[in-house]
Amino acid sequence: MEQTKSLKLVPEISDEKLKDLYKQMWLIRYFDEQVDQFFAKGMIHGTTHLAVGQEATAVGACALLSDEDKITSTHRGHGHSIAKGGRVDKMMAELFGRTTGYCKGKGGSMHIADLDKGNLGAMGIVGGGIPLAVGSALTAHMKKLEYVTVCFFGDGASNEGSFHEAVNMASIWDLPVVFFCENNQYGMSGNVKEMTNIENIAERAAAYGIPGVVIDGNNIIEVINATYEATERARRGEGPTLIEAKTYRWKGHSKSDAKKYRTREEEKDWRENRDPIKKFKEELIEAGIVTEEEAEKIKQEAKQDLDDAVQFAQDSPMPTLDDLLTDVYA
Amino acid sequence: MKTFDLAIIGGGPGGYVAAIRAAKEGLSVALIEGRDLGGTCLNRGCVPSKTLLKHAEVIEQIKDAKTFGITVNDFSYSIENMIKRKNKVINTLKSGIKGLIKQSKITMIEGYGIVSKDKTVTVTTGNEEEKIQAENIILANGSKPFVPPFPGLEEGSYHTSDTIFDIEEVPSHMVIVGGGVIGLEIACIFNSFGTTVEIVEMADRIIPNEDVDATKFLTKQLTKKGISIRTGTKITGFKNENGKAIVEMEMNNEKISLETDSILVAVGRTPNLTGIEDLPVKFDGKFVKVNKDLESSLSGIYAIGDLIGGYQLAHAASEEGIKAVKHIVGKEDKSDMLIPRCVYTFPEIASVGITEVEAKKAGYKVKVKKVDLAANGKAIASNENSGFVKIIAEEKYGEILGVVMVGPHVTEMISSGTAFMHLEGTVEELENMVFPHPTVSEALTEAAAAWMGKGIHYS
Amino acid sequence: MRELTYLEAVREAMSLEMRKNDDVFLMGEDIGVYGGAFGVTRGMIEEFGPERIRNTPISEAGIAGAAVGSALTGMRPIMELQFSDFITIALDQIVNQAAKLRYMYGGKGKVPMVVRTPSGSGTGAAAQHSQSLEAWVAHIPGLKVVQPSTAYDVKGLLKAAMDDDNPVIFYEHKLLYKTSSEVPEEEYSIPLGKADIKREGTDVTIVASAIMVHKALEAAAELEKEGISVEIVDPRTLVPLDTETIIQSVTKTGRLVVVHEAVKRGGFGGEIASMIAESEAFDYLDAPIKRLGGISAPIPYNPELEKAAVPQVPDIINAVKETLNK
Amino acid sequence: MLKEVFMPKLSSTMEVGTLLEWFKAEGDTVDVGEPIFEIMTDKINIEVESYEEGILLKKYYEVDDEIPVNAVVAYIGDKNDVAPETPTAIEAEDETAATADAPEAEIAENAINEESLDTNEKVRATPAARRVARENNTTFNGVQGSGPKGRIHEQDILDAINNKSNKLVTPLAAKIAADQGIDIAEVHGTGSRGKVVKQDILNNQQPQTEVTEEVERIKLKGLRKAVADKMLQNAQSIPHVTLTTDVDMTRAIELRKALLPVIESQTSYRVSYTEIIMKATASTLKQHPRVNASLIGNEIIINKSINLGLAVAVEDGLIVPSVANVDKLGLADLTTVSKELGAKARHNKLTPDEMKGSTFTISNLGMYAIDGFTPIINAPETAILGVGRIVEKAVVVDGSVVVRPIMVLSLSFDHRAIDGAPAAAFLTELKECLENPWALLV
Repeated sequence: MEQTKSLKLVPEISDEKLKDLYKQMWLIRYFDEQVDQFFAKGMIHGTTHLAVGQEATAVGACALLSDEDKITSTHRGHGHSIAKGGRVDKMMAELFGRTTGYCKGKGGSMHIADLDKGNLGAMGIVGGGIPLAVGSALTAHMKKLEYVTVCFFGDGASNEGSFHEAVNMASIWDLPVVFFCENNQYGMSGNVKEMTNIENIAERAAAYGIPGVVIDGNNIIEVINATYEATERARRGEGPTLIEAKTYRWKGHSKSDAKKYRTREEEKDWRENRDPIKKFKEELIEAGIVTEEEAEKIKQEAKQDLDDAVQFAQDSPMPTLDDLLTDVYA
Repeated sequence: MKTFDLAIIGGGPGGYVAAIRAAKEGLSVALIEGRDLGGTCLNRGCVPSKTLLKHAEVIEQIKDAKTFGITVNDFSYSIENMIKRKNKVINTLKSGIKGLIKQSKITMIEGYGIVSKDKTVTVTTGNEEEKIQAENIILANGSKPFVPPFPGLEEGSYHTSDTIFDIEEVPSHMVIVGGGVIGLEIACIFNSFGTTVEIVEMADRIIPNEDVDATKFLTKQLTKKGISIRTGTKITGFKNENGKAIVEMEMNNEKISLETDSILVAVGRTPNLTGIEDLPVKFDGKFVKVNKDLESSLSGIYAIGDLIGGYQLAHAASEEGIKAVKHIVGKEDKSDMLIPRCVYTFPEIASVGITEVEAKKAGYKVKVKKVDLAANGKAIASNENSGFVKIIAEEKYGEILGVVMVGPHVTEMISSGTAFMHLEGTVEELENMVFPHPTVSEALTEAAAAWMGKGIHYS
Repeated sequence: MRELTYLEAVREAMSLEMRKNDDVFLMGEDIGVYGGAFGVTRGMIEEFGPERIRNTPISEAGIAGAAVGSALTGMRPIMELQFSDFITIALDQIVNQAAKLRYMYGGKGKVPMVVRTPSGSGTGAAAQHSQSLEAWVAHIPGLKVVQPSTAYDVKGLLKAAMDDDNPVIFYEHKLLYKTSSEVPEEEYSIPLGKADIKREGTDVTIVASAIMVHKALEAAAELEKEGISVEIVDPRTLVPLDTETIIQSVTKTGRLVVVHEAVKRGGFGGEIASMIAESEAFDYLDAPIKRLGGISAPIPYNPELEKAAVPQVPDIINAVKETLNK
Repeated sequence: MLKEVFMPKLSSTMEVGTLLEWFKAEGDTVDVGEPIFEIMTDKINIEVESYEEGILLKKYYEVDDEIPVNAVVAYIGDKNDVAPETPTAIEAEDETAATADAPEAEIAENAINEESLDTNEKVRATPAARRVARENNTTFNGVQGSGPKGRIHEQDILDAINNKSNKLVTPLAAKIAADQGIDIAEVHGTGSRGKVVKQDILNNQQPQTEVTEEVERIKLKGLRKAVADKMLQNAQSIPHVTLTTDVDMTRAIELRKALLPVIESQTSYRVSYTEIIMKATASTLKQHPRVNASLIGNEIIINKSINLGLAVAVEDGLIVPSVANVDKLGLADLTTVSKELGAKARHNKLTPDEMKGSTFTISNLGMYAIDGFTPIINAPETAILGVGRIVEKAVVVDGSVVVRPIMVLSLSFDHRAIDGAPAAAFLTELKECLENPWALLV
């Protein structure tokens, strides 16, 4: 396939699949923009962490995963969920606290999980999902199953003890897991540089005897390629890889974030010049996979899906107090 | 200077009992005794008299043996051996007390203690002088025989209870001045020994404080035994003629003089004030004055026993000692003491509570029931069926106000009466209680039944 | 019946299950050829191999997380935590992930894992190796908590714990490892949430857990000589708690003494006492409820101090008598 | 198209935001993600970014204004759009919709005996002891606790209920206390282990006035106390008026004589005047429902059933069993019922049901040498009939003096509920009924 070559993709991916990936990116953007607005209106409560601007890492990393493959996600997990095949209507319903939501309204923004699609769930504890991914990989290893587990975590989580313990264990046991660090460069209140004294988090891989790569997280092609290589290695039984994808969240850490730690100019630069969706669209057009009109149509489809999702969520029933004590124990 | 929580002056039945109880309550105690542990009771009172009375009783039984069909061909006795046995009894008991004192970790100080107001006690033993300081002091000095200044008495020789129990020869004739308990008990002893005993009492009856029926009865019984009793008779003087003592007296303005070879003065006892002569305590007559808690006019200084009058009985002194200790350790005992009284004459008299006369005086509606021992099975069997049991009770509730018993073993039996009074049992409960048969003691329940109008053998 | 030690009963329960069910495996520090800190897993690596008797790095959080992840994806891991004190390091995975995932996910997924861990004092291991922290985990909805007191109970309860689809914290008291009782050879299960009346009595109920069951039994034997009849209830599992048996017993006796080794302040005894106070047994209480627990200090090293830090037989005797105004 | 710019809700606790600064003026263009204004919340200062693009048409607030969450702060639109002068109110979704209504607090009903149990409030007692007290409808009054600090245990209250006063008392003290009506439970014992001794009882005696004569003292307790309390209450709170009238009982006596063998053979009870008077009363009450009334609170309740209370003297008290529906009973049945209730009352075997529900009471003192008296109303009833003896008196009939058996009836009524005239009418009719009792048979 010629397009593939012009896109510099290593694995072969069909046009349809690429268009679908493009749509997924828009779904993520629309979803989180919409959630932002609903939060601001007080229509949904709690807190939320938005992945606007980080669409390429989620969609790229999950692009070639099957439903058997697993991911573990983070508090900023809407994108991962959508990329791993999650349904936006059930996600929106969850955020509205409805019984039709992924977690029947009991999990909310931070705990969306879809075990059927291989999404082992979003974790509210920073670094909490990393050892869990190792456990998932251990199952694959012990049961001799083919699947790999992609473990998403942020730059902040790489300073958690669980990260080090988990990476070490996966390494010594050669487990099929990919540690995928989305470095969006800012923690809740400051730059990653204030908390980490190395240039690239991927350098930490060396300490555990595994490969570590740094990629542009806003370039979906790069993300797909790097993840493909890591998952293939894992499937061959050669052990884990640490991927660090540099990206940028457009919104604050959570709702109450005045973003005092960065400038409007910097934000504007990332929005205007390094928008991962815009970049992918240009490449798709350049490769002749879509026209401008087709791209707009895909975007509108995504918008429509999202509007339908909101409608679905709003029409869905609230849980009753009878549900309060169900599912505490299996 | 050694300090103690409590110093007790006097090791008699008041003092030593108080000492042991105080030690058990955790006080550090010093017990000061200048003469003999056990005091008058053990050495010159109750114990020697009861020992000799027992001897006398044996003699009486031998004399009576033929009534039971038993012939005792010949018997004799030795006053020397009897006195020896008496001393042995005393020593056995004395060493018992010593053991208790030691066991209780009481500091025993031998010597006469001189008590001063600041509660220091100076004890002189020979040349040495020891001074101790005490938080509290109990004066248990006791008493000594009272000898009135009868004209001519001191010119001759006479006995008191202090000396009579060490007598070396049994006199053939004895005049006892005083018809109280001491005089009567000693009269019984010597009467059994064969001495001709004549009692001279100034009051119109013997043991004037005791129940009239009882003393009347006793007078009759003693007279029957050959003891001459002169009541309403006043001693006017003593003379010595031809080596014989002459006792002069006056009765109904009639002068009488008795020739005798021994005289016992037993008109009463007077407090022993040795060591407290200079202590500024208040007195009530010749007795140290105390309040209900037995505390004298000086705070922290208590007095008990014969020193304060009342019943001059060993068990009264003991009870007072315990009461004083209770007050010292803050375990106040508000109950009134119920002191039984015993006279170990032949027959015995035992009584508790108040007499009929006193009860009426106190305003009670009194109902009295007396049953005779003449018909008591056990008494008849023992040939000891002279005596009676009398209940003095308040009419409405049957509150037992007093019990009087005259007869054999009644000093042992009086405690049933005391128990009922102590526990506030009424005549009704007494009547309800089962007494064994045949016993002399069942006379008590018979009396109660009669009192209730339910008598079986009496009404 | 043959006698088995508590320790052997733990091992036998695991081995029997592992022979039957390939999904069951054991993870922990030094559990391989070394045989575990207390020797519980001795000989198991020889039988089941290093894959299933998985010797881990010293990474309590990592092990716990791996157990959660493998349980969530179809395994039935048993995790041996070398000393229950170390649960502090693994607690995030146990409390925030294992206990909550199913609820957070709206009833999806399950975490069938067992955390086996030796607890309690009496070995002279001092403050960081002697605690009884069961009340912490009993506080967390989503966890089950087991405290067996005999070899018989430990085998049956461990089987039930392994069969359970929820995370179970399984406390093994170090001083009980060498105690023995009759244990059947075959596999058997004692349901979680079923208390055992270890001794019947009429005057006072003692609810005692783990080693305190044995101390309470000793105390009861002494008290019997004075005519005091003590009933001893061993809850065996704190979560779920067999409230019914305890309520029935207290309703019968009217008096309750709760004894555990854990520090009294905030200990599980408070839960039992409160449960009774809120129950219909309240109206049958004829004396204040008495709790006995460890003193509010870390476990000291000196053997005399160590003993004094937790309830002993005379303490139980006194507590019972106090409850009876004797 | 107009798009509103609203005050965002930035935290779950935020209710208002304070406007700190406008970044845009009316007429400026705005891009998506561009900050429009800055606000201060309860947590932070934050710039509010636009969700829309277009021209800022209208601002509704100035710096320092406190703006409620979700309020429209401004409008963005095309240059052709016109913003309203005042912003439209925006309805936020009700966040609390999922919260179930708190169950309404139930109105606690006054439990029976609550009052009597109140006295247990400050007593140191175990729950078990309280349960036993409750089950036995008793209080801890006077119960001595055997536990520390006098705490009452189950056995203590059981002992108290079984009259086994756990107070130690000497036989003598017990006798004196019983005789003088002194409650041992209230006496402080000074003997060993708190045993009550004679002196304690004497100390507890009421200080006697200078009365030297012996008197018997009876403590108000039990039924006596209940009767005393009730009588005081009724006498003090009800304005009583008593009317009396003579009744010529000639015919009633004839009636009774005639009925006596009939009823006796039927019921084995001998019909008495009481039953005849009851029957007449019921019949008359039917015509005068205002006299068959209860006064409860501010309401006069006209009772439909005629249930007659029958005052029965018992040992040391007065009990009033109730004979239901007297108007519907024949004299035989009435005789049976009232005799049986009377017997039960005297043997203290009445059930509570048999003592309640009466609407009018009859008190008969005819067996004594009593003519008339002023009975006290049995509240909440509003009237009571006192019956005196039947005695032969000289009366004037048709101008000549004759001897007739005369009985005095005394009717006390509650003047709050009944006026004099209707009461008099009732009594008059009752008199006539008894003087012509054959009408009762009709």
